[in-house]
Amino acid sequence: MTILGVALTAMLIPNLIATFDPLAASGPRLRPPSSEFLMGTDQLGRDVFSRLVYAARATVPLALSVVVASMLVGGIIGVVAGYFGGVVDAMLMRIADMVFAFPAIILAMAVTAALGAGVTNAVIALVIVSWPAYARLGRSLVMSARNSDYVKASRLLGRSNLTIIRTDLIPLVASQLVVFAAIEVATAILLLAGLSFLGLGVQPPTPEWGSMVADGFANFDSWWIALFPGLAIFLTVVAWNLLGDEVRGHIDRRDSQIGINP
Amino acid sequence: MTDVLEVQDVVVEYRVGEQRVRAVDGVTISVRSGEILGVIGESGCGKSSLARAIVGLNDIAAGQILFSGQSVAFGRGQRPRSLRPLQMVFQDPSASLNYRRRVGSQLADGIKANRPMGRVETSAEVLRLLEVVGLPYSFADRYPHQLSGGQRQRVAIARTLASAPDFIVADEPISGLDASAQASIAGLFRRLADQHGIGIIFISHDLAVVRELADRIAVMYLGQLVEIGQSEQVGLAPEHPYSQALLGAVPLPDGSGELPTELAGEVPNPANPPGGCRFHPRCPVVESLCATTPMKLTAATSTGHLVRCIHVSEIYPRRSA
Amino acid sequence: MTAVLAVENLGLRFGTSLPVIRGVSFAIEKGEVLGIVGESGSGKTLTARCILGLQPPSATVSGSIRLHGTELVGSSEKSHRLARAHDIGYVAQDARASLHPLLTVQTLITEHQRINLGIGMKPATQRAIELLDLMRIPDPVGALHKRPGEFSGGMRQRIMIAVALACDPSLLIADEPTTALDATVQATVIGLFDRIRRQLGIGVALISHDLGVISALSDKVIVMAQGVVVEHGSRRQVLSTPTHPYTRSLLEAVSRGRL
Amino acid sequence: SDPSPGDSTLVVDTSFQLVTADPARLIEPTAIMISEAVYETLLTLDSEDATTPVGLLAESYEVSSDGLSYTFTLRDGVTFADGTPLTAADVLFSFERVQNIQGSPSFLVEGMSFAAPDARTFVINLTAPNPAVPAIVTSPSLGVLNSAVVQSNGGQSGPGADQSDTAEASLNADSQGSGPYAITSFSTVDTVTLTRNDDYWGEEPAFSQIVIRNVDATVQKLNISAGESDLALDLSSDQIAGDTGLNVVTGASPNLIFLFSNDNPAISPISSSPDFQEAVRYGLDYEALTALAGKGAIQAAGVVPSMFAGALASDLAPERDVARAKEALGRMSADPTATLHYASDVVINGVSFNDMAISIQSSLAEVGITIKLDGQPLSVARESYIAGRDEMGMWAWTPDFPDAGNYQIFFPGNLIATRAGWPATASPLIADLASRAAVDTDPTTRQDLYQRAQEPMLKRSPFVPLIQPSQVLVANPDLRGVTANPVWLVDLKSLHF
Amino acid sequence: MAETTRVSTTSIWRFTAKRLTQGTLLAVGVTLVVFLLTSVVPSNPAIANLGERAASDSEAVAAYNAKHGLDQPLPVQYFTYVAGLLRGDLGTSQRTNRPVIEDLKEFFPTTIELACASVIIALIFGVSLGLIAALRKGGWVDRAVRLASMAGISVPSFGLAVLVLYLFYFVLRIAPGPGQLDPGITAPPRITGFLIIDSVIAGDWAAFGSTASHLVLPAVVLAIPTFGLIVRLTRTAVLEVLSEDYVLAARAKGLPTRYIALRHVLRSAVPSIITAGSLAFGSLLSGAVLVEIVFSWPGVGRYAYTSSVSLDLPAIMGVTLLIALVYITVNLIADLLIVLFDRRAGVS
Ligand SMILES: Nc1ncnc2c1ncn2[C@@H]1O[C@H](COP(=O)(O)OP(=O)(O)OP(=O)(O)O)[C@@H](O)[C@H]1O
Ligand SMILES: Nc1ncnc2c1ncn2[C@@H]1O[C@H](COP(=O)(O)OP(=O)(O)OP(=O)(O)O)[C@@H](O)[C@H]1O
Ligand SMILES: [Mg+2]
Ligand SMILES: [Mg+2]
Repeated sequence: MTILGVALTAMLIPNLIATFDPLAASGPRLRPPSSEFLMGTDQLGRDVFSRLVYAARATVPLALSVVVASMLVGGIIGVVAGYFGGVVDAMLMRIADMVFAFPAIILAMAVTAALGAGVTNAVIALVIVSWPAYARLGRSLVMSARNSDYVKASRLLGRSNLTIIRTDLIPLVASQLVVFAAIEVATAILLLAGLSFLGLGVQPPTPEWGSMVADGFANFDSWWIALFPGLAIFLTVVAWNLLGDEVRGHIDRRDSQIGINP
Repeated sequence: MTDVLEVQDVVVEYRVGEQRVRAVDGVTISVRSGEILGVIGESGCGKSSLARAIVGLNDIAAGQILFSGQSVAFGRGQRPRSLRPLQMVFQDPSASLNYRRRVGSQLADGIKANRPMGRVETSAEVLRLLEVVGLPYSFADRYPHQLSGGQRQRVAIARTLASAPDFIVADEPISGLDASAQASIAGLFRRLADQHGIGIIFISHDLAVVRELADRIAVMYLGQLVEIGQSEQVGLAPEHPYSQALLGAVPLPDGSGELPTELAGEVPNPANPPGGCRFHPRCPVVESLCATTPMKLTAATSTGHLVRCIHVSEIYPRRSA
Repeated sequence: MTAVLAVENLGLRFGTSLPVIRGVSFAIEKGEVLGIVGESGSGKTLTARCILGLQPPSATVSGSIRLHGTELVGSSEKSHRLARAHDIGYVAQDARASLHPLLTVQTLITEHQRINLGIGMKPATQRAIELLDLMRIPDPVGALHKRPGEFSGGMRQRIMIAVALACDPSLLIADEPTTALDATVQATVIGLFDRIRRQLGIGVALISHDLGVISALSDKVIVMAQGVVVEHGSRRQVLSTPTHPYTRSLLEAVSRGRL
Repeated sequence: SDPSPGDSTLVVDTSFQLVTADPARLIEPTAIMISEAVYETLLTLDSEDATTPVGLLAESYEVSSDGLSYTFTLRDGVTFADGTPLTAADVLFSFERVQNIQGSPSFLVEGMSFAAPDARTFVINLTAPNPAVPAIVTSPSLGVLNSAVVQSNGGQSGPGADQSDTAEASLNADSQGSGPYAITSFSTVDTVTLTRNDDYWGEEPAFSQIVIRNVDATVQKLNISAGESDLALDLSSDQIAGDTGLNVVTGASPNLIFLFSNDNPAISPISSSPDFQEAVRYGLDYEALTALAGKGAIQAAGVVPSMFAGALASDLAPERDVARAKEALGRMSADPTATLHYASDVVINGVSFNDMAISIQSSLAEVGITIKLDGQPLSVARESYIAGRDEMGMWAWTPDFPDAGNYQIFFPGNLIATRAGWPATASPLIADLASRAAVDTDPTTRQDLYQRAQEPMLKRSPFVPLIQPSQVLVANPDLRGVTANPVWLVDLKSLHF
Repeated sequence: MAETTRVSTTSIWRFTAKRLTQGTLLAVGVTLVVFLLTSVVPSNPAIANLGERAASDSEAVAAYNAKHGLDQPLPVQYFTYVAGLLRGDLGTSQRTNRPVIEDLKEFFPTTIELACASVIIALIFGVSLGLIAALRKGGWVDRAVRLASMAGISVPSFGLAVLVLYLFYFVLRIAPGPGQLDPGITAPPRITGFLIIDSVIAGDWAAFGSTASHLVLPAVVLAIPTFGLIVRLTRTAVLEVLSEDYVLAARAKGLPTRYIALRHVLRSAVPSIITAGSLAFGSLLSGAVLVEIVFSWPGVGRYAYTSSVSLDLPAIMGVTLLIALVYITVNLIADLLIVLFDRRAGVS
C-alpha cells in the first residue's frame, strides 16, 4: 500500500519529489549515487532518481489503460460470444485461441515492429495480446449464468432476454472482470516494461523504467542506472499483485459467504 | 373441473457422450385446477426432468404437454404471456436466486413482467408476498446469502407467486427444511390450492409428507410412472411392489428396534435400464414373464388408480397384504 | 467388562469463545451400538472428531476420552494416530467425498493395513475381498480395481464401511452414514450395520439426525442439543418415553407425517 | 585463450551486421571484416596508412593516360585454399559476378568492364575516369573466388547471374578464397568460425582458429574484462573507462554521423527554411555531442571524413553560437518545431543514436527549437528516410572504400542529398564542383575540388555533419597488431599473440 | 450405476487426433493473423533488408520483391506461403538468407534446452515448496514461501537477468558469461541440436561442462517467475485438496502425514499442477525472449526479436508458427497427461 501510495504521488506530482529535471543533463555523466544525485546519473548526466520518479507517470497509467481497454474489448466480445453462441461464438473463440497460442511478448514485438515503436502502438499491441483472457472469462461467466436456474426462472416469469442480460448478467460479469483486471495490471506493467526494454515501448527521452534498465544494461559498470528502475518495477508489480490479491480475496470471501465457488 | 395441464406420453432424453439417457420415458398425467398431484420417487428417477419439461424448459423427445390447451414450448425468445400462469419452484433455491441481487428486486421481477403497477404498489406487493411465505418485511433488503436454506426456499416460492400463477410445479420445495418448517410450507401449498384454485405438482422423495398433502400421488421409477392414484390409496396401501418397498424402507422411530425392509439389488443405470418390467431385477415378487414383457399402466382396485405391474394385470393376479 | 470407549465430561471450544461442546459423557461396550441424535449443529460430528483426535486445529478439548482404558485427551499426536490405525474405524457422512477419487478400491482398503500393520499385499487383498463380500458388493474381485466414481452412492457408502473395518477396529464411528441415501438404499445400509454388530461384535457409535435410523439400530441413545447431552438412556426409554422437551419435539415433528 | 602460436584461438566479439558470406552479395561491416581475411583483393590497405592502396594479389598496376583503363599484373604463386593456382580468369569471374548479380556491392563496379588477356593480367576499363578505382578494388566484396569450384556449385558470372547464380549457400558453408583463413562455420546471428588455411601462400597465419561471436556491446564489455574474449569491436571509450589492463586502441572512425533538415518545402516548410537550418547549425552543442561519443571522437567539419584526401580542415567546423541561432530563428515566422527521425536501435562505435538524439533535442531546446523525437527500429526508420519523407533525420554513413569519392552521395542531386530533399538544381555550383571532383585524376586538384565543394555547405545546406566517433578496439593486452581500419574495422590477418 | 465411463485407449487416440487437427488448423490460423498484421501495415521488407544504395535503387527493390514474391497480391502471397507450408517449406528468411526451417532447426533446440531446464527447476522447487507451504498453512514457512512466490511473479525477468549477470559474472566471476559455450570450445557435431545431448553423444565432456554451466544462470532467471506461478498454483491446488473430506478420511485411517501428503494430496493436485505447468510454459517462452537477449542465448527468442525488428516476414511467420505449435503440443500433452492420470475426466 505504501509503495502504491508513493507511486501514486510520484505519478501525480512528480515535481514535488524529483530533485532535478528528468530530461536534461543535471550533472556529470555516469556518477555513482551520492548525496546530490541520490541514485547517480546516467550516460547523459541525467539524475536517475528524478527520472525514476517521473517514470512512474509513464508506466502505471499506460498499464492501466492497457488493462481497461482489454477489459472493455474482451468483455464485450466475451459477452457477445457467450450470449449469442453458435457461429459467432465459435469464430470469436477461435480467434482468441489463436492469440492465446503464442507468447504475449513475441506477438507484441511483431505488432510494434510492424506498426512502429511508440507508446500508442505498444498499448495497442498489448491490448491485442491481452483481450482474449477477458473474453474467455466473460464468456464462461455468461454461459454458466445463462444455464443457471435463476436465469431460467427469470425466463419463466416472462422477462425479455435484454432485461435478463441487463439485470442478471452484466453486473455479474462486470464485477468478475474487474477482479481479474486488478490482477492483470501487474502483468501489463511487466509486459510494457519488457517492450520498453527492447526499445519498442515508451520512446526516449520520456523516462520509463524498462528503457532505463536498458540504458543500464548498455552501461554495465554503472550498476545504479539499471538497479533502481529494476527495483521500481519490481516493487510496483508487487504492490499491484498484493492489491489484486486483496481484491480477489475480498470477492472470494464474499462469494464463499454467498455459497458459490467461482 | 377440467384438466388445466395435460402431459401425454412425454419422453425426455439427454445425450451423455454417445449414450442417450431416457430420463423420462412415456409419462402421462393430467392435473386439474385446485388439485395437488404428489410425485415421488428415488433420486435420479426423472422427477426434475419431468418438471422442467412441463414448464417448457426441457425439450421433449416425444409426446406432448398442454397447458390450458396450448403447447408449453417457448424456444429461446421471450415466454408468451399465455404461458406465464404456469410457473415452477426450482429444486435448489440457492441456484435459482441471483446471488448478486436483493431479494426484494428479484421478487419485483415477476410483478413487473406480468402485472405492471406503480413503484409504490410494487414494493407493497413485494412485502405482501414475503408475508404470504412467512418472512419478515426486512428480508426484502437482504441478499440470498444472508438467508438460511429454508428462508431461501420460501423466497423462491414467493418469487413464483409474484407472477400470480394458476399452476405451480414445485420441485422438492421442502426437502431442505427441518420438520416444522416443512409443515408450514406444506400448509401454504394446501391453502394455495384450496383458496386460490391453483393446480400444483408437488415433487418429493418423502412418501410420508406427500401422503399428507396431495390429493393424488404418482410414483416414478427409472423414468416411468409405476403407480398413480388417490392419496389414501397409494400412500397407505400401494399396489406396486416398488411403492410398497418405498413405504417399508422408512424405519419408524418407535423404539421398537425393528429393521426396515430391505430391497434387494442395486439401482440400475438409467442409460441402460433393464428390459421388461424396469423393476424386475429387484422385485420381491418377480415372475418369469417380468423380464421380457414390458408392462402397461393398468387400472387397479379403485377408479383412477393405475399400476404398472404384472400382478395387477390378468396374468398373475395377486392381492396385496 | 471395561468399556471399549468411555467419554467423560468432554468439552470443546474454539479459541476463547463459549464451548461448542460441554460435559458430554457416554460409554460404549463391546458389541453395543450407541446412537447419537441431535439437530444440525448440535456437536455430533465434533464429538466424533474429538474421539479420533482430528478436531479442527483451532479447537481445545477438555475432559477425558478413554479407549480400552487408555486416555486419549492430551496424548501425543502419534499415539492418537496409532489409536486410529489400530482401534478405531471411521465412516464419514459423505461417502462420495470421503473416498479418494483417484485410488482404486483395493488401495483404499489395503493401504492402512499395509502401512500401519505391515501386512503384505496378498493377505491384505484377501481381507479386502472378504470385507467387500460381507458388504454384499457384487463381484468383489472385479470391484477391487475400480475407482469410487464407478459405484453408485449406496455402494460407495458400503465400500467406505469396508475401508473402516479393514484394520479390525474394536470401535466403529459412523457419522450419518445414511443421510445422503435414498430410502431403499438406506434400508440396505441399515441392514449391513445390523450384521456388523452381530457378526463382528464391535462397539459402534452411530450418529444420525434420523430418529428412525437410530431406532432401528441402537442399543443406547444419547440426544444432543446445542453441545450438551439432553437425554441419555436405552433405546426404548428415549424413544418411547422421552423426558426432555427437545426430544419430544423431535419425535413429534417426525411422526406427524407418519400417522 | 591459449597463447601458444601453433594451436591458438582468437575470440572476437562484435555486434553482427552480417547477411551473407558471398563476396558478390556482402556489404555489411562484419561481413567485410570476415571476408577480408578469407578472400584476397587486387590491392589492399596498409594497416599503417589506410588511405593508400598497396598491392596484394596484384604486384603492380598501371593507369592509362586518359584514366579510362587500369591494368593489373597478378602476383605469381598464389593458390586457393584447395591448392589451385589463382589466375586472371578467377579475377575476371569474381568481378563479373559482382557486377551481374546486382547485389548490394554491385555499385562498386558500375560503369566498368573487365578483361583478362592472359593468366597474369587483368584489365578494368571505364567509361569515365574514376580516380577511386584503386581504393575501390580494395573492397573485400571484390575478393577473388576460386571460379572452378564456385561454378561447380552453381556460380554464374554472366548477364542474368542475378537469377541464375545459386552459389551463395555453398559459399556460406565453405569459403573459396585464397586468404590465410577459411570459413568453416557461418551463422549470421551467432558465431562465425574461421580456420587457418594451412597452405596459405604467404606468411603462416597466426591462429589455428578465429571465432567471431555476435554479442551486444554490453556483453562484449563483460567478456573482454573477464578474459573470455580477445578483442571487442563495439565498445565506446566510456564503457572501458575504468578498466585497466586492457589494450585500448583508438582510431578516428571514418563513420560520419550527420543530421539533415529536409530541404524540400513540400516535406516541411520549417525544415526547408534556411533560417531554421542556420539555427540548427549554430544551436547544436557540438562539444556535448563529441563528449557523448567518448574519447577520440571528433567533430566532423565536412561530409568527407578527416582521414581522406579532400576533407575540410577541422578549424572550419561550425561552433555553437546561441545568439546567432536565436537571431536566425527570429527571422522565421513559423513555429520552429520539427520531428527528428532516426533509428533507435543503432549503436555505432559505441555511440547510441538514442542518446545522440536526446542530446540534440535538449541543446536545440535551449535556442528555442522544439524537436520531437521519433526513434524506430532501423528497418522501420529507413523506409521514410530512403523515400525522402523525413522532416529531419540523423543517420550515419560507413564508407564502402577508403576514398573521398565514396562521399559524393552528399552532394546535391546524389543519393543522400536526394533523401534530404536537395536536388542538383538547388545548388548548381556545388553540384558542378562535385562532378568535376569525381572524374579528376590529379590528386591535388581533386582534393581541392572536394574541399571547395564542401565549403559552401557550411553556410547553406540541409546537412550538418555531426561527429566522427572514435573507433575503439579493446583487446587482450597480449594481442599484437591491433590497429583500427577505416573500412574493415580491424585487420584480422595481422593479429597475433 | 457407473457414473463415469472409463477412458478407453481408442478414445484417447481419437481425442489426440482431434486435438492435433484442431491444433494444426489453429496454427495455420495463427500464420494468417500474423500475415495480415505484418502485411497490412506500411513497412517494407525490401527497404529494411537491402543495402543503403540498393534500397534507393528502384530496380534492386523490384528485383528483391520479385525474388521474395512480395510483388504478388496479398492473397496470392499467403496462398503461396501455405502451399509451401504443406511441403514443409517455411520460406527463406530475408535477413539470414537461409531457409527459415534451417534457422528454426538451429535455434529451436537451444531455446527448448533453456526452457526445459527452467521448467524442471521451477517445477521441482515450485511444487515442493508449494506443497510444504500448503501443509504448513499459516506458519512462518508458509509466509516465507508465499513471499518468495510473490517476489517471483513480480520480478521483471530482464532486470533480474541484467542483475545476476552483473553480479555473478562481472563482479564475483563465479558464473560463465553469456552465450552457450566457452569460447575456444568447439561445439560437438550436431546430431540432435541439443548441445547438452550432443556433447554427451560425442563424449565431449569439456563441451558438456561448458554448456551445462552456461545454462545455469539464464535457466534460473527464467525459472523464477515460473517458479512463483507454480508455487501459487500448487499451494492453492493442495489447499483445495486438503479441505477435501477424503483427506480427513485418510487421517482417520491413521495413515502417517508424509504418506498422505504424497499419496493422497499430491496425487489429486497433479492435474492442477500439470495445467499450471503448461500455462507457465507460455509465460516462460515470453520471458525467454528477454532473457535470451540479455544472455546472448542463440535461441528462437532472440531470433524472433531480430526478425521482428528487421521485418523479416518469413522468419516472423515461421517463429510464430513454431511457437504456436509448441504451445498447442504442450497443452495437448498436458491434457493427455491429465486424462491418463485422472481417469475420471471424461474425454469431451
Ligand atoms: N442435463 C442433464 N444431462 C444429462 N443427464 C441428465 C441431465 N439432467 C438429469 N440427467 C439424468 O437424468 C436422470 C433423471 O434426472 P432428474 O434430475 O430428473 O432426477 P430427479 O428424480 O429429479 O432426481 P433428484 O431426486 O436427485 O433430484 C438422472 O439419471 C440424471 O443423471
Ligand atoms: N472449525 C470450526 N470452527 C468454528 N466452529 C465450528 C467448527 N466446526 C464446527 N463448528 C461449530 O460447532 C458446532 C457443532 O458442529 P458439528 O459439526 O459437530 O455439528 P453436527 O451436530 O455434526 O451437525 P450436522 O448434523 O449438521 O452435521 C456448530 O455450531 C458449528 O458451527
Ligand atoms: Mg430433482
Ligand atoms: Mg455432522
